[in-house]
Amino acid sequence: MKKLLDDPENAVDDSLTGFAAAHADLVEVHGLHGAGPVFVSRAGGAVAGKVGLVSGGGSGHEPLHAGFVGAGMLDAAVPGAVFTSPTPDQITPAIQAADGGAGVLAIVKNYTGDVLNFETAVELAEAEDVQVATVLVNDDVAVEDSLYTAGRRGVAGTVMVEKIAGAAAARGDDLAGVQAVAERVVANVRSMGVALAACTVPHVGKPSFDLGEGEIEIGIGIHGEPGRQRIAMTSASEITRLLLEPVADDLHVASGERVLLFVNGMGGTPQSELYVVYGRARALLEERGVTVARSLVGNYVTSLEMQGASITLLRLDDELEQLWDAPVHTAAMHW
Amino acid sequence: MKKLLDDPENAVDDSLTGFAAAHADLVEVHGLHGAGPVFVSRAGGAVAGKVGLVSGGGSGHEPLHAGFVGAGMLDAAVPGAVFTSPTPDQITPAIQAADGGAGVLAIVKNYTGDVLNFETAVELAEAEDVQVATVLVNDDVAVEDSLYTAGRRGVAGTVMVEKIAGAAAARGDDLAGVQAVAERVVANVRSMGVALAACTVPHVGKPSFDLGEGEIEIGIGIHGEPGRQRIAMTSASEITRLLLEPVADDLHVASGERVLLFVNGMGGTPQSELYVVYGRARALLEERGVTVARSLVGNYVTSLEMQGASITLLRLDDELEQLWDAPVHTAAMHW
Amino acid sequence: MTLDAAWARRWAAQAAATVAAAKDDLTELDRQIGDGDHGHNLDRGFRAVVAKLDATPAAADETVGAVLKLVATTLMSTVGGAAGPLYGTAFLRAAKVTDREELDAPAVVALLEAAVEGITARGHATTGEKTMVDAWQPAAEAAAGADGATTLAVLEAAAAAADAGATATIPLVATKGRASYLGERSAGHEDPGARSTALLLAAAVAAAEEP
Amino acid sequence: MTLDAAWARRWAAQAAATVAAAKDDLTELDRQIGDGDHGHNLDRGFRAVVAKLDATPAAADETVGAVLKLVATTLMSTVGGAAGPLYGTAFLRAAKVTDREELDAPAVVALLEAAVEGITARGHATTGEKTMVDAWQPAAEAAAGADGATTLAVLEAAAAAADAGATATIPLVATKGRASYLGERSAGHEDPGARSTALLLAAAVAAAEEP
Ligand SMILES: Nc1ncnc2c1ncn2[C@@H]1O[C@H](COP(=O)(O)OP(=O)(O)O)[C@@H](O)[C@H]1O
Ligand SMILES: Nc1ncnc2c1ncn2[C@@H]1O[C@H](COP(=O)(O)OP(=O)(O)O)[C@@H](O)[C@H]1O
Ligand SMILES: [Mg+2]
Ligand SMILES: [Mg+2]
Ligand SMILES: [Mg+2]
Ligand SMILES: [Mg+2]
Repeated sequence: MKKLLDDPENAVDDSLTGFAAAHADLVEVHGLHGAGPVFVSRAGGAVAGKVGLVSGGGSGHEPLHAGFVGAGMLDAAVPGAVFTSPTPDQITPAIQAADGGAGVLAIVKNYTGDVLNFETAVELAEAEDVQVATVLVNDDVAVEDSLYTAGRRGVAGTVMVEKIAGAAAARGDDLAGVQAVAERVVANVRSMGVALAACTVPHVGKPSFDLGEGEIEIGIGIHGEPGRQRIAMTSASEITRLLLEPVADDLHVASGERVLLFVNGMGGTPQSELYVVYGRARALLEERGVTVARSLVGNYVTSLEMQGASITLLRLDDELEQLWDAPVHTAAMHW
Repeated sequence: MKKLLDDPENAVDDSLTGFAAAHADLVEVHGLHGAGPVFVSRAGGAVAGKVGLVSGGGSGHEPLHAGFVGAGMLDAAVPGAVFTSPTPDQITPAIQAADGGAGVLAIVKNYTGDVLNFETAVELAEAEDVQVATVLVNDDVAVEDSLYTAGRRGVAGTVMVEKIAGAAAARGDDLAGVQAVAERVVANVRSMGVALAACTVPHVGKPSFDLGEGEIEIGIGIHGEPGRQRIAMTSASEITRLLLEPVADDLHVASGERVLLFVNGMGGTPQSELYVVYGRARALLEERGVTVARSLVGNYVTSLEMQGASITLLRLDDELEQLWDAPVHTAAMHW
Repeated sequence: MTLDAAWARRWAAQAAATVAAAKDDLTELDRQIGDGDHGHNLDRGFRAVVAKLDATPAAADETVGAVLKLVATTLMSTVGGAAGPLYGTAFLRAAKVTDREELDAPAVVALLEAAVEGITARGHATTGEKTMVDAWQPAAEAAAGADGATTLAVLEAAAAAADAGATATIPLVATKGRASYLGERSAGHEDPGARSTALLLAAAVAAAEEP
Repeated sequence: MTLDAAWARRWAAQAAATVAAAKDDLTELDRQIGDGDHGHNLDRGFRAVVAKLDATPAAADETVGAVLKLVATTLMSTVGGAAGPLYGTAFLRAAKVTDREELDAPAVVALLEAAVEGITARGHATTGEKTMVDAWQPAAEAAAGADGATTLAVLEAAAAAADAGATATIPLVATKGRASYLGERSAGHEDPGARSTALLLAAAVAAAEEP
């Protein structure tokens, strides 16, 4: 394992130190180097009268979530240890920092750890008189939503939820309104991912899972956990088909509908390959009569340096399209 | 080698196909799939009366250069085969497409191949009555600029040249003016990079150079070529020092001066590590009394999925700062 | 041998030592069917617990519950992941039923039952889902079944049952937690949380056996 | 054996076959001290040359120069990198001095000297810098020195000298091209462009020896 780190135990803090310095115009990072519970909030504090947006989860998925703190998106983000949900004592002050008096929406990816820690944190924040609503993101079609799993995971579709709910909050929707928009995104977004090579958690020092030279993992999560199915390496066209079809089928996207097509890199795959997948996915959608009205291609929800990609589809309507297009100014998304 | 590609021989075309579809509002891609010489131009064509900006080079460095085509930056980009300079028959029509009647500035990274192919292309374009000026980017301090090398290479500093010259062209400077600004950036920008792991060119199928598990290459270029020096793996702080000091020394950056600090990822290194390097580099600069007035952190000039990073410093003055801040709207840079 | 507050403090210290020694093994179990952080997370938590206890001198009339509450809140705020809130809740509920200076055999049973209730209330898992419940639940049952035995024997029965329960998770297919995403592929691996539960209860026994 | 336009076409075809066969070896040389694309680039170029020649029927009075010019422009527009313009210019300059239907021995010398001049005019390298000049220059000199020999013998002398020149680049430290960035570490490896030059001249001989 070769990584640009000093002590792997301090990797998250050291990285946030650089992040805070590079983006002092956008964010404030609290609690670094043992000063207290770590969380990231918007520079200048909560916006009075605006619904606050908070998200969080294990580190190692950068730019998610801290890279999305800023105007038009999140008001606070809570990074846990690498691939480990943050704790309530981090989340509660982040919720408080995001509260501009209009309440806070917590955007939680559906993982047992995230859900449990946010649950406790929300209870504590409510005890401090902050009004909190929660939305659970569970866009990963690789996982069956059945009695036999912890339910679908939240993966790359989280970016769509954060961007669009952020725009709704920025235009002045109240807490119930922002929550409703966020839930509409959740209801209309689906994803699935593939890993060509696993990543290595700094303090573990060996790959999150073992994958042979000729094998790939279909249906991976973003927490360095193995996928649903291991198959032999194949072409980009075939891999795209294996990801796109379950996503499109599960979303029941019909001919004539408009979608946002998001090809997300897991961290270690070059952009050029992501565009190959994007091109193939778009062609498959066009074959189905689906219009790709908006696009996003890049590393937004990563698993450290994992090699691979995920495909996300969001069914669009005029309002979601407008909210997607609305201005955003964060470290990782800016238009 | 596992890559999200179909036929490695068509990797560049397949990727550009996706790129063109994803960014049809920004770019037009010409000549794909055997239709003719491949180049990328601004959607809507050249801007009348504005100096056109063209750059190009081997593919595999995405988002450089095609990702920087758009308002406030490049008017055309010319992607060669992977790590191979494009040919004159691609470059000449790109220059013509970029010409809005006020002439064209060609931004060329200093590599023998790039220089020779652009030379011929410029001659051919001039024969077609386009006024062309050329600026050579040679920011890589890892290479000695002596009789005993092909001169310093152009690496990540190219982004600064393209952004700032693009802003000068956008504000209406004439060809000589844009060229002068570009040359001022070249004179004030220096870079150096490190590789933790080599990348693999798709059609070659094995790593560009051999690097042991405990070794790193200091002073790498961006063309998958090995570096200047091989050393044992060490900490982020030490690696940052080994890159930053030669860069700062060569630039003769003095206490009280302002710089832009750019930490560039080579493609396969997670963003979190880039921010660790950024934090360390910034601290070293502050020790020298240098003010980091602007920052850029991310994958902008890559070598496929190479693991590593480079550090670039640009000495700023009021004008360069304003031009850096000026609006830009391209696939990879937008503010 | 009395199960008093000093025992509870020794338990925490023993647990910290055991987890530190087993850290890599637990992480490796989690790497197989999870995300490879369980050992590391628990180790971070129990190191914080030890630091917290060291910084909190024992009152003369300290209760077992007071110690367990401190363990609970520290785990909650330092472990993260699924295990943090689950262990946190387990110790918090256990603290609530042990607000006394010394535990007898029925109190040990009550402690374990409260822990199980806390975990299932938070995590909604039942036995057979390949989670820490598969260690805690048999432990509580074995304790309850060791009717009339000494407190130490009750504790020993619980620890032995937890150990067996952890081993018995190997063939199971996970239906809760991160391992559930693997479906059938989760079979053939021991659940890391069940194993760490067995280690924690073994530490309780070891702490009781100390002079 | 006449060195006419048909020979020039056979030369191009032979070169294409040779380069295709040596593609991986040339790329491996370039991987050692460059960026690992030389064999691939040349192969792409010569495949295009063959296609272009196939699509361009020979005129009855076709000159050697006409064929070489076609080779030159095709290489220029398909090879890219450093080698594209350098080989392109070499063949373009060679075409200029071979605008006749058949070459005699002095014409072969002129062809080689024009090629060398073209390469050095574009690349500013001299011998000893570990580039293709280290194969072309001795080739031209050997041809000039093979005074009074048959045209075939002149060509053979050139090819042999290019081969020896390529081998002699092994100990050199590069001061031009991408290999120069490696400094001292470039020593101990053969220059890929010098090796491909030797292959191209060997192809010229083979084409001359064909019926
Ligand atoms: N719903 C649940 N109920 C009980 N225990 C659970 C549940 N989900 C997960 N666990 C336990 O948590 C353990 C994993 O803990 P840990 O690795 O720290 O968290 P994470 O899965 O968030 O990385 C599993 O081995 C399992 O024993
Ligand atoms: N300035 C130069 N003069 C002559 N030959 C050169 C020069 N620079 C490079 N070369 C030749 O080009 C070869 C490399 O070609 P190639 O790999 O196709 O280009 P690139 O270096 O752009 O990848 C070198 O082996 C060398 O023989
Ligand atoms: Mg975890
Ligand atoms: Mg090259
Ligand atoms: Mg885990
Ligand atoms: Mg090369």
